[in-house]
Amino acid sequence: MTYTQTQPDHGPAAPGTPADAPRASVGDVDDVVRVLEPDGTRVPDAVLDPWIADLSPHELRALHRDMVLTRRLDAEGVALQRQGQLALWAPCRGQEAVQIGTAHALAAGDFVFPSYREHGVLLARGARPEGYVLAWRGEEHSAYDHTTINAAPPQIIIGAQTLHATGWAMGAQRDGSDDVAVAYFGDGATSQGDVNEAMVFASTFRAPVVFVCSNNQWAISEPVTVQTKYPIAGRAPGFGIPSLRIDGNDVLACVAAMRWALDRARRGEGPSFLEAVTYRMGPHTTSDDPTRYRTSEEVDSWAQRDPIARFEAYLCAEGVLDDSALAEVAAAADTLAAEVRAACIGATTRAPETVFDHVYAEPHAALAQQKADYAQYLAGFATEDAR
Amino acid sequence: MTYTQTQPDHGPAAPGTPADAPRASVGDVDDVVRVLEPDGTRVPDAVLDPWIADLSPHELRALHRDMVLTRRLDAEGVALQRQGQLALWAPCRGQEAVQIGTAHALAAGDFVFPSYREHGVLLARGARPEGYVLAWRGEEHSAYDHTTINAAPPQIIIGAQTLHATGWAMGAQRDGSDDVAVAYFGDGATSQGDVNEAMVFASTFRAPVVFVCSNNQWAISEPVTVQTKYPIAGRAPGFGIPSLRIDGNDVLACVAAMRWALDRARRGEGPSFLEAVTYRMGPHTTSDDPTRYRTSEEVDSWAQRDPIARFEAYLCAEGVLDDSALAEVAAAADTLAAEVRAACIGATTRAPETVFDHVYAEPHAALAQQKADYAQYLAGFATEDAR
Amino acid sequence: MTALTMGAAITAALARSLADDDRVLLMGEDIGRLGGVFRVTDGLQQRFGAQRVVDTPLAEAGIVGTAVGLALRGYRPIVEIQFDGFVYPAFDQIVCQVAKLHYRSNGRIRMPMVIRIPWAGGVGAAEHHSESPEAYFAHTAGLRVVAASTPQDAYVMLRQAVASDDPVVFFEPKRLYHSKGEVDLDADLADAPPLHLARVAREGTDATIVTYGALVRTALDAALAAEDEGISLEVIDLRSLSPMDLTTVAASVRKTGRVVVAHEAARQAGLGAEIVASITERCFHHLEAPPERVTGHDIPYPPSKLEKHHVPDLDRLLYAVDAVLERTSGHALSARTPTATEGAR
Amino acid sequence: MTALTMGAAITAALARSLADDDRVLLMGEDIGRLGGVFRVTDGLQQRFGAQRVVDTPLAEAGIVGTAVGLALRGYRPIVEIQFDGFVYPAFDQIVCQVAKLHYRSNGRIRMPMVIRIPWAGGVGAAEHHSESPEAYFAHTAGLRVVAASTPQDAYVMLRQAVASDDPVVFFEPKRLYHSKGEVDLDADLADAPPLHLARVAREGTDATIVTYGALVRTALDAALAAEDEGISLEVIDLRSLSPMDLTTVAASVRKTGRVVVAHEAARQAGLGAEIVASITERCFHHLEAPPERVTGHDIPYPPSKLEKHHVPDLDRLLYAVDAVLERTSGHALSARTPTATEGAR
Ligand SMILES: Cc1ncc(C[n+]2csc(CCOP(=O)(O)OP(=O)(O)O)c2C)c(N)n1
Ligand SMILES: Cc1ncc(C[n+]2csc(CCOP(=O)(O)OP(=O)(O)O)c2C)c(N)n1
Ligand SMILES: [Mg+2]
Ligand SMILES: [Mg+2]
Repeated sequence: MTYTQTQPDHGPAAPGTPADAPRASVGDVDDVVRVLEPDGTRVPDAVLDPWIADLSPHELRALHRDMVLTRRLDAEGVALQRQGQLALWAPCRGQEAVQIGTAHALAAGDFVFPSYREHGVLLARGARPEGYVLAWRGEEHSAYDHTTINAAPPQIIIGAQTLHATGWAMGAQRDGSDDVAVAYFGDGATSQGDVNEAMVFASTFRAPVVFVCSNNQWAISEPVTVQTKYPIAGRAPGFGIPSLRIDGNDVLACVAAMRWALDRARRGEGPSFLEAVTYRMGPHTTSDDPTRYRTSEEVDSWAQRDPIARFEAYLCAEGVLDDSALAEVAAAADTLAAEVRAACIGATTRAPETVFDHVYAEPHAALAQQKADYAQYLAGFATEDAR
Repeated sequence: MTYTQTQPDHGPAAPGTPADAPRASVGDVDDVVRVLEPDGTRVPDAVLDPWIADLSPHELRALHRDMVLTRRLDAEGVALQRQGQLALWAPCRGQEAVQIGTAHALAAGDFVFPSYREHGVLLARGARPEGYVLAWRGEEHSAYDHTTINAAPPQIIIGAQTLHATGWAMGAQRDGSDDVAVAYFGDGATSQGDVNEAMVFASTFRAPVVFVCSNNQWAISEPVTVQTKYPIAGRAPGFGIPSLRIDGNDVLACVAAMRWALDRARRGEGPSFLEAVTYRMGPHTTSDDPTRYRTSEEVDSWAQRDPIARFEAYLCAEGVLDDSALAEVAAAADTLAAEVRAACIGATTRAPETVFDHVYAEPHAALAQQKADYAQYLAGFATEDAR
Repeated sequence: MTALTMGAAITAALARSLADDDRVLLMGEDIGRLGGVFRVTDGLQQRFGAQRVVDTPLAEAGIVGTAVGLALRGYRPIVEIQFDGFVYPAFDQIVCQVAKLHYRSNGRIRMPMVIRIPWAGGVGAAEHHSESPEAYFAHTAGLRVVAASTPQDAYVMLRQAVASDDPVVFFEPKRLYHSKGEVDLDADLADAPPLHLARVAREGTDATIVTYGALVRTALDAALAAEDEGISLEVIDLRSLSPMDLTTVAASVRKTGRVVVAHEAARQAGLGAEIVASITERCFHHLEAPPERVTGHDIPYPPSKLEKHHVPDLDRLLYAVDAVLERTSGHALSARTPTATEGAR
Repeated sequence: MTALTMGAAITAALARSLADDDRVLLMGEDIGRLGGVFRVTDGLQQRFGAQRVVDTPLAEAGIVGTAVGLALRGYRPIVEIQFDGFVYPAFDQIVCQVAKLHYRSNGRIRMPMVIRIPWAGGVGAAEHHSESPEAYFAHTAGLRVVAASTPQDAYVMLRQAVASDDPVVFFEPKRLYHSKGEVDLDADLADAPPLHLARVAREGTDATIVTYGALVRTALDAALAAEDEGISLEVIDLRSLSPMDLTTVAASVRKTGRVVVAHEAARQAGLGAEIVASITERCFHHLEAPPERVTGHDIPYPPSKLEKHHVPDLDRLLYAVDAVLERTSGHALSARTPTATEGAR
């Protein structure tokens, strides 16, 4: 077998631009599979359609609702940070479709391994209000209860969670269950060794794991062209993993593609890879100033592809949503935001000595001693003060 | 763009065998480009032929000679180990064609980054006899003078050198030179994060680097199917790097493919990837017992594809080699072996205090003190003995 | 009791762990059909199947990272790193994930993982095959780190490590793989000394040698040699490198007032520093002479023909014993011992 | 002299290094157009071009590994690791390659590389953004490790690191990035104190505080507070963490007889252990009280709302000073200082 092509033959030509002339995307952002046009028109797609033919109005409304809730939650996160209630927030605005679409396709027994930006995924998994904020406030490293929502603590070390997902899937496989693991990560993460090793292990062991890469075009200030000269979805087949490049702002495409991937996994066909082409509408985090590295024209052009507006247009046209339903969703979103705000503002900082807790699961005399010494040290101030 | 195929469309079907039923190869070992059949028959290949049309009888004989020398050197390494003169040796028997073919295609200014098994590459670069053996004897970590042969010290940390090659190539690029870096590594190495990151960097920066993967079917006891379910050459295009899957036992194919890759690099077209399908005829190292994990039938079948026998058959048929030429090469091989043996057996161990040398390039008082203390400690024994 | 090599004791502990708990898995390079490059997993894949004794792709971050996921799913992975020098590609997964997940999840996630590492030098190996990385792990909160020095300890400590709900880095001194000792294969784990305790390997009164791993044997040899000179050395086998049983160490130093700390790893910021510092803090008024450290030099591991000038040996231990005993001019003990010729010269 | 923040001093050193030697390159994530997440490389890509100030793919092993290759080709790469907690994916390349290549090649290869790491806690950051990994590197032979605590030192030491033919891990205390100081931008490097020397940041007679990085300021505050009580503290800024200038440290301890060693990193097998052990070995007969270590606890870095209970502060330093001065019952100094309320409570 030869691979003599100077441009690989299984995708669009890799742009020949040198590294220091970055472009906003690798591959045409419209060279994706989708079923909803940016204006909300439904278009047929032979690959995707079968996977969503059965979606009921109820399910469609649930998708819409969770996207709206995610956006509201995200706005609240930003607001809380601006008000000094959170130390930081990583906005996910613009990425609601891939997060909600893929998460809605899951079964309860599946397990997700999110990055720091997947607020919508955690929402769809049923997280409690405090989950979203306490880590960003600096109260906890992770305030999600992974056992109730089947989600690992959000990962900050770029790409590390992809190996965890693969290992979890190897476990599910050994258990004879049909549970599937899902690894969420960004376009930047694809450069990390861990992500590539995860594909190696997943392929070798046919692990039931779905890799969901949210290609939001940026890794902080670096355009995706710094990470790759070839469309990300084109990477996986070389590891023996089939992939789809989907419109990440089309929630129905995301549901469909995810169902396709989950079905493969449950049938023992191993891993799949989804590249969801989307856009990070906000800054990388609230500490970031994206005007230093990208144009407002670029941001505006992506606003035209908004995932919620698009889906609303479609659902209203179909009569699945009306003004009263929209109002109800908006109210639910405000309720969620209020709950999150309350969980944040009402949070109390743990007692100092708790920094020593849960370093080890088993007794640890040396650390217990350090804890006691520190408690005594702190108590000394009280004594001094009392004198 | 969609990649919906459950088997990727740009190569042979990935075998569906589960991980615990390993096969000796991924992809048909004959699904390669070659110009010499195993029996030495010359066959046309549109891709390769142009690159070797100009090879003179002199050059053909040089290729043959270096392959024979490599085999003899390798046998001497094994013998020296068996005789207790070396602590270890990693035999390269069977892999002479890819090592000599690719190395002969290089220019003097190119720089190679070998693994521990590339004795032939170092031979072709003009290494001195002691280079091959002193590290395996435990006298030095590397006894090659990298400046005269433009080769990095052989790398033991699997895959690490691929990043060094890529970085060196980025340097060559900045210098405006047309020097090319070459990374040599095995099939097992393709699983390491480093190797995949090297492809990312090479692709992003269009670095003039050639990745030469000697797929010798085994990583110690693990067949290549543990590393990948898809042909290795199929990995690179997904990083935007074109590749060739070549018959690694056909030295002319190796020359041709390497010239193709080097030419791309020199013309500023960036990295290329060669998967040379070959076979490790010996044990992993002299410490290894391959009968524990592979059959003699498999080894025998690869003996039928021997790179030297094949090339000799071709050259004799073409009248480029005759018996006297063969005898001359055999004598040269014996001379080399004798030189290597002499360099090995004649080696003296450095003075103890030299363990402190070359930790730092700049003065380091603390270490100088440790060295002085240790010398004094050693001297104390002499004093005591003298009393 | 059965006479076993340390390698065989480890094999037995692995087999027992696999047999007792079907959530236990082995993962690593070449551990299956080959039985590992040291044959420590020999026969285990045949006995327990390829789903439980897993030949992995050649990627250490991948091995440890997937083991994290398996642990999250309720498995108890035992990971083999083929040689000490190959643990570094997995360093990020070990330090940021394995060590921290229990803390990060407020105790909700457990990481019952054992990372076995054939360890340290003195076996004439190639570059990167003789490393002593234990200080890196002992400095990392969230890990437990242990090192066995006898077949019995190797057997019991490995089973304890597997039973622990905390991640344990388990160092196996490769130059002791073939050393033999009596092992009680049926001993009840509950009766064994807990994993975190040090062991007084030999009692003595004049000075204490604190060490771990293969150097415990060297220290015992030193004690024998010193005995001929009428000097009584206490030898402490630390066993657990994190946490350290400083109670046992301090008790000994309070008794002897003099201490030598030994390890193969580089001196600077090695575990010897922690031991000396802790002793100084705890036994300040009992110390009769400054503690001595006998360690590898602050150099990369040298080529194997020169390794005897790096790895502490009997003579270097005795030289340091002389120093803490304030015997004149060093070499008093070491130059007299019958084994001195094997040492530094 | 110019008043600059430490961040600006580093920017100036980088600009100067790039201007002086066209073999110098900067590599890292977001260092180009963005100017780095701390804006330390702001404007440099614009000025020196994208070939010399390189935004790399998001892969730390890749960054360091390609920098090794660039060094082999004759370049002098300055690598930025975006945050301390992200250095671990590059650990293998740093420990096995960067640190060892000079030794492995018998001195033929040089690795003039600087690895800049924004470092340590106290800035309210998210998980993995407040790590203190310096002991890992100080334990690794072949590396030099330094930490600046003033803008002037940051400027000079970074330029010295760039000029060094050895690899240097350069720690930048992120909570000092915005702190200002006078910097002599035109000073001749030859006149500056060599990179490996410690600095007596304040002279004193009653006890010595040895520390480095951001805690140097805390130690100076402690000395001020103690002065009000009539106690004279000497403060030593170690500057070089490998090698360590133990001569300067020992001279101070011989004078004061009492010493507190402080760092943010975990206590066990941290640099404090090395410093205490070295002091004990060198100054045994001068020590009047056991040395004290004030360090981060042996825990993963806690959530930021609790970090003040992990990172040593003024009160914890003073508490330890009380202890080495053998003042009764602790808190004598710390509870009286005006800043005590900012501290542990
Ligand atoms: C190992 C590691 N290196 C660097 C960082 C710093 N960092 C945080 S987010 C980020 C960019 C990630 O980009 P991408 O993967 O595209 O995800 P996105 O933020 O766009 O969702 C970087 C470099 C990190 N968290 N971990
Ligand atoms: C990082 C690392 N992990 C493990 C090893 C141990 N090891 C040495 S060679 C080898 C197999 C390498 O296989 P491959 O890449 O196919 O090269 P080959 O030996 O076949 O030439 C292994 C696992 C190593 N040297 N480095
Ligand atoms: Mg992104
Ligand atoms: Mg191989």
